[in-house]
Amino acid sequence: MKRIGVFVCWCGTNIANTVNIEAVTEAAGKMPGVVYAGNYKYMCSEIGQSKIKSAIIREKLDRFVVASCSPRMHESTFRKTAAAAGLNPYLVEIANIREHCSWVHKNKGEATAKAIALIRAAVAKAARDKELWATQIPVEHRALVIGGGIGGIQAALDIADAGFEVDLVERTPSIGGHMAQLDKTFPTLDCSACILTPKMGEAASHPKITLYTYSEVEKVDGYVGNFEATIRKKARSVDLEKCTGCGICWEKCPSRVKSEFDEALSMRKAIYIPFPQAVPNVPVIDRASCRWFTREKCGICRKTCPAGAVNFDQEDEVLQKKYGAIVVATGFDVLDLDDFGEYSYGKHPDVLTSLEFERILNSSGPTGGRLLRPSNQSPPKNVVFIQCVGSRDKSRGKPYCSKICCMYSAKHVILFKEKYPEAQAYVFYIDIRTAGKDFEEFHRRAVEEYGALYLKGSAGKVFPDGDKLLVKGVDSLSGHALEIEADMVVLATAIKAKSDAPQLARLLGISTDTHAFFMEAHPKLRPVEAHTAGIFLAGACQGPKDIPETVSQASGAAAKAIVLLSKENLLSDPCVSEVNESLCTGCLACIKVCPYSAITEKTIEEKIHGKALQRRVAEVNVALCQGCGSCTVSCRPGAVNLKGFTNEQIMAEVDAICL
Amino acid sequence: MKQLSERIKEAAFGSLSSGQVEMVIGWQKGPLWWQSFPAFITDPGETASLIWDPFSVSNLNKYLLNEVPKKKIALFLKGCDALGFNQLLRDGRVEREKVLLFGIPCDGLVDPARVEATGLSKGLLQVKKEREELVFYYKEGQRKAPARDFYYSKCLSCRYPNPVTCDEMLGEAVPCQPLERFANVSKLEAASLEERFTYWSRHFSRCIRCFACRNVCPACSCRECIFDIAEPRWLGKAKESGETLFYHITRAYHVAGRCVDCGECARICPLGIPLAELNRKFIKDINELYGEYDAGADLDKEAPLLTFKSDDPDVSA
Amino acid sequence: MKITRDNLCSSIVKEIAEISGENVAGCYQCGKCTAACPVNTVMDILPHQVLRFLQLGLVEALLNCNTIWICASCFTCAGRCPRGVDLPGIMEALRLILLRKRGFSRIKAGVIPRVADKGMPEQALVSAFRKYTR
Amino acid sequence: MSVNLKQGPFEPLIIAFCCNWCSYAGGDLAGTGRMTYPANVRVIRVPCSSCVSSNFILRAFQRGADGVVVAGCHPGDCHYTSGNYFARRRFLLLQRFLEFLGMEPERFQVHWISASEGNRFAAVMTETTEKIRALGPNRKLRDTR
Amino acid sequence: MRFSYYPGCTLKTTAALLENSALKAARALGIELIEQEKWQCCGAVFPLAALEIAPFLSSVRSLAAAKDTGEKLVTICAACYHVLKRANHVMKTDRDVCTKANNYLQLPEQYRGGTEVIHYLELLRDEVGFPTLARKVKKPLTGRKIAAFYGCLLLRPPAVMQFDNAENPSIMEDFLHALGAAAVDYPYRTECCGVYLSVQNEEIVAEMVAKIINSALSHGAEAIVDACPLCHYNLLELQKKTPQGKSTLPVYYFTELLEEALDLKDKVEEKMAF
Repeated sequence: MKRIGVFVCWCGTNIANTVNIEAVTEAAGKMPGVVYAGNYKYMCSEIGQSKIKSAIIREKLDRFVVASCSPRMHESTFRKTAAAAGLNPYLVEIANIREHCSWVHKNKGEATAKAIALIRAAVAKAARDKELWATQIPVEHRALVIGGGIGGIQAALDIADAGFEVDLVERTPSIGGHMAQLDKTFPTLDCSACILTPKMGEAASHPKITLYTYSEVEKVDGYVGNFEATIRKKARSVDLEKCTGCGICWEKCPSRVKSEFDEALSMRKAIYIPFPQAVPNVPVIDRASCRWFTREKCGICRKTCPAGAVNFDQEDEVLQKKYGAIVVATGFDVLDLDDFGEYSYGKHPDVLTSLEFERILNSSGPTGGRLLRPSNQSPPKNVVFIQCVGSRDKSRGKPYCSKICCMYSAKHVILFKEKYPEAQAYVFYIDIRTAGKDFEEFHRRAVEEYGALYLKGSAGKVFPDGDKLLVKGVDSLSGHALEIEADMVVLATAIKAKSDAPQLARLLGISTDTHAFFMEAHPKLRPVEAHTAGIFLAGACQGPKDIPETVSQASGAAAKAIVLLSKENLLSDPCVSEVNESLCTGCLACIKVCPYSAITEKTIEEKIHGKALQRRVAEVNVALCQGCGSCTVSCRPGAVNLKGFTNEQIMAEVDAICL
Repeated sequence: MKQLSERIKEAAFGSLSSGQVEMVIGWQKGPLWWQSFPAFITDPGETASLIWDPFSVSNLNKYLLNEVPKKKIALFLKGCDALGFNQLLRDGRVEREKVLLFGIPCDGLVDPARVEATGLSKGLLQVKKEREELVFYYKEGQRKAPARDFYYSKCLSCRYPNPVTCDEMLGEAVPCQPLERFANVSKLEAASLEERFTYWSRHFSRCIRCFACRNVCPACSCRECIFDIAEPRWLGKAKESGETLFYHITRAYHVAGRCVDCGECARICPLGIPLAELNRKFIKDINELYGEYDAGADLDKEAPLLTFKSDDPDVSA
Repeated sequence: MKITRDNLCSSIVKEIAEISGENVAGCYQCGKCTAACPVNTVMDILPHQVLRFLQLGLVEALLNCNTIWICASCFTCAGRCPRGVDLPGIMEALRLILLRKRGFSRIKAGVIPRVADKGMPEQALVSAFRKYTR
Repeated sequence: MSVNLKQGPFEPLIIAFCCNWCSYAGGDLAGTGRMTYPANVRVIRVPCSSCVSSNFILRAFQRGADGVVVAGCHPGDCHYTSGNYFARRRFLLLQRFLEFLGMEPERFQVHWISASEGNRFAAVMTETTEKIRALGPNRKLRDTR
Repeated sequence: MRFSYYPGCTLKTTAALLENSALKAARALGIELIEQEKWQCCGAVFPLAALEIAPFLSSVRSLAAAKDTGEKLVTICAACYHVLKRANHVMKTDRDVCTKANNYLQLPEQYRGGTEVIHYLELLRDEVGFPTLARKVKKPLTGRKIAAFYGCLLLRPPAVMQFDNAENPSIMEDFLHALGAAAVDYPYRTECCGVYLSVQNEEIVAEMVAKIINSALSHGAEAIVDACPLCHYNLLELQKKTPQGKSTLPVYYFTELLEEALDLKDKVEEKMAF
């Protein structure tokens, strides 16, 4: 007979207020196999854990159940407790009587009855627990960083500085990301390029970092410590080794297209570097707009290149490399404003998104840093900034706060007023959010020193009125509907997840939230890890963030990756599938449903009626198996079983709950 | 038909006496008119006892699972049997190179029950098929009737009368004029929930759990069946409506996407439970939801439950 | 002014929520409704204030204002509200409370023959009657 | 056992198989957010919706569950990349089959609930409980012992 | 092309011009609009109070009748379009109201929102197609600068109406282009005209109309075109009460221009002359 212990946690009042602890403990004590049941205020505390340990020894428990919070919270804690008391850590089951019971029910009688049922199920499962042992998997000591913005650069540098090789993959022709587009940064007004370009250079010259710009990750297989990625290096049409970055080619190129880097406010050539400080400082040919590739005419860049670096015949290169860890730092996009026609964005050139305004402020931008109205190149006297365009908008935009707009708009006000001290800035806001070091002070400077008029309210409509823009809005504090004649209107447009984030998530096997931001493994305690082991998150791909937050998350992700890479071997989760060869019929349906190609066919020999016979059966590669259990359902006789969640165990849980 | 019998005997004799195979599995006549039994012959001299008649309904290929051959085994396959053979092959239960297959085109077999029902069975000695007719032999003489009137209903909706696989075809291909096979499923679907429940509970309440439907099924070939496994005990032993339902749902679900629609389960059921309709419900749904799929015939397609499309119809309520 | 829970959760506040099917707590006072309103210049209580008054439980003031009769149900506010609050529905609820409960009628006597003369479309008359009377 | 030990109006027993990564976490979030739903629902944690065998579902009905919910990640968001795609096919066929045998289709439901949808978790559980309470006890698939 | 057609009260009286021109053009374009047999007034305004079903039962009746013929239900009046489409949306999405309405109406078959309600403009855009329409134009309105006025009822609330991009629509401009005219873009094209406020608050509406008219004028419009009898009345009649005190901008129903471009006007006149 098994000797099961049950430990009921009060979780202070979190459980005890809604669940009758004494009644539950008493009922647990009478369950089959249970030889001891006790309770304590905080089972996860040192004292609580030592109570478990001493009960294990005193009562000779061979397994136990903790009725407490979600197993996603403290299963690992109590497994360690078991190990410390000499029990195999997989002889522990958790009954979730907090998140799934005391917190969601109000009636004490009902909650108590349910808690007892949940414990009965956990006891039934525990009775069928077996000792499990983790196996060792070797670790590939190289990291892949996806995304070459400030987050990706920081993560790559940190990992490389720890002595590991890093491949940094960036989709566009240069690293730098959105930060390279910015003029100054809040709240210090540091020049963005001045602090970013040294980092870009460092990443490019670091002996442990390999840059793959103009490249994309196409496929990722494998698992923690042993990922295998397929990277497509798109044909640059310019030889990275030969090019000196002299610039003759793009001067001569006759094709002009809108510059992505300048948010379409300026033109670039078909052969181009996105911005002057680009790394690598080597152009690419945008084949979709190049005359050679579209009409087989021209070729002037090839003719004029003094280094002979232009190569029209270059082809995409596909690499396959192994990595131990992956950092995802793919950044964000800006919301499309098609549904916000009332602001006349796209209809009038003087209505800009904040990112466009940033380019116009920037000395390397389309106006060379002169802040002029795009419509007539005249200096603006009145600029209206509108906050929360698409943010906090569950109807047409995104319900979340984009987090950075309050601050960058204060920055925009200051930069605008620095250029035109006599001009007036107006800011329509709903709430001002300045939680951050020196943020509130910075915002107050915009109001007090620079005289920006902050109007609590919204703009309802923006439309051209003569050569001005008429902004109709409201100041809700005074209760007046307002009209402002503006020269420019700047829309603090919501930040959103990259439009192809779901595809990347699928490729990596990580999950996204409802807004397509990548999901962290735990919102509080594991904020830089993805749900999939070995994949880490940095920056705005996980949710709106400013630069210091992105950088610190990147360093956090790097630290997590370094911890992983510095191990020679990893212990694999022993909750993997196993095949009972005597039951296996060899139909191999399990192979078809396995997402990790973890099941293979093997031939075994056995004796039947005295004759040696060969037959095929399925075999699980425990290093590849991630424990989803899909194979167990595809197996009709139940020959494949998932350790830790065996058919016997789940059946026992069902039976126990229904008892 | 006589000619086909002769060719069977020749094929069996030839393959055994040449040493190409060590055993032939075919049919032999039993003492009564409706009895045609499986025969396992290793001696070329006994091949003369093999027959082919309108009662050779047994699917022989499941016997392969019991035999541990050194050499090949020769086997006779009707159209439906060939589909079943392919399913066994797909499930890894037979090795193609260890069997020699003789294909038999078959336009239908006679259901003894239908003969009984017409009263023709009284004093009946023998039944033979001549072209499209059955000839009933009595002491007093003989009577004739159209053969199709006596066929198993599964044969009337047969879509593969000619074997889709074999090493040698014995006989000419026969034409295929199947009746609509989903007629009964559609009729039931149109009925109300309670009508359907009553219909099936009446049938299932008669089930004696003899497992004949499973044993005969070419898609049920597990070394040890889930219903027989003691730990965990999935299926209880009690005669209990819940258990019986579990059995029937699970049996049908396990052959979903694998059932070749040979209809053997319904034919073999001693209580006449229309088991094939359960399988056909799955076939019909699979065809509607995931595209036409014929288990046993569509060898190049993946089994529908072992694959997916990202835009499959949703199950979420 | 004294604010009490009784005012905040009075039966009439609940009734307005019930008739309109809207939860006024959804409003975070961004003022978009007022900014968008084509008739805000002639309203005595601005659209966003209507919601604020309701949040504060100040229903009587709303029942005595001209705003609810000037609102033309043009749905500009509802279409742009970031919180998805249907303000025209709330205005309708306020009107209905007066029309249904208090036997109120907004149609001035003598209006009908006057407008009918001018070939005003039926649509206008039916609408006005639906909005102003019960 | 029915949920309420006392005599009273019918209270259904609902068993919910929830995948660890999305729906179970969604259930946790419902708890963290103190969203309420009826205590009739009892959750069994499984790694993935593709790990839920029809055997478990039928067993639950046999042993007296009045409703069974399987909840997993939204299609496309499976923690194991493709598990719920297989589950979607398996369960759609099973659902239609049970209905074919005369079972009320509401009794066996499949829902996709992500880890961030605590409110949806609570709503699904509440709605399911109400639906099944209205249907009455499961008599069709239950063992009579 | 065959459709169920719901005319509504106004089109049978004060806005007969709108109906006549629309029906004439439809015939010329090979569209069969079958007037519903027993239509009742839609109620002119959509009841905004939740759980109030009585006011839109008449709409549900028309919707259900259209479903029986399996045809899309076409409206020309913007108000009818608005009310029918919203009533249909409620029937589709609100189980409770749907059940009540069905219980009340005792229709031979339950109605659950299966009918598609479309406006005449949508008919032109999606069924005929503007390119086809352009080819059928006999007398293009070349050189005419016309401002389209959308008003409220077609566009809002956008989530339910889904008529066009509510803040930046283009269907009427595309229509004008198909007829060969130049469409004038001006900021007030989606504003409210004042609707039924004109019944007793004329001065407010006059001010609103003045803004619309002036905006159109200042952007170079020579005429304004609308799709709603009430907008039409307000724009036409209350223009006279604007500070200018006179009518400065001609106001047309969009169908009048259609009639003209398809060269149907003269024909009728010829006929009448005979």
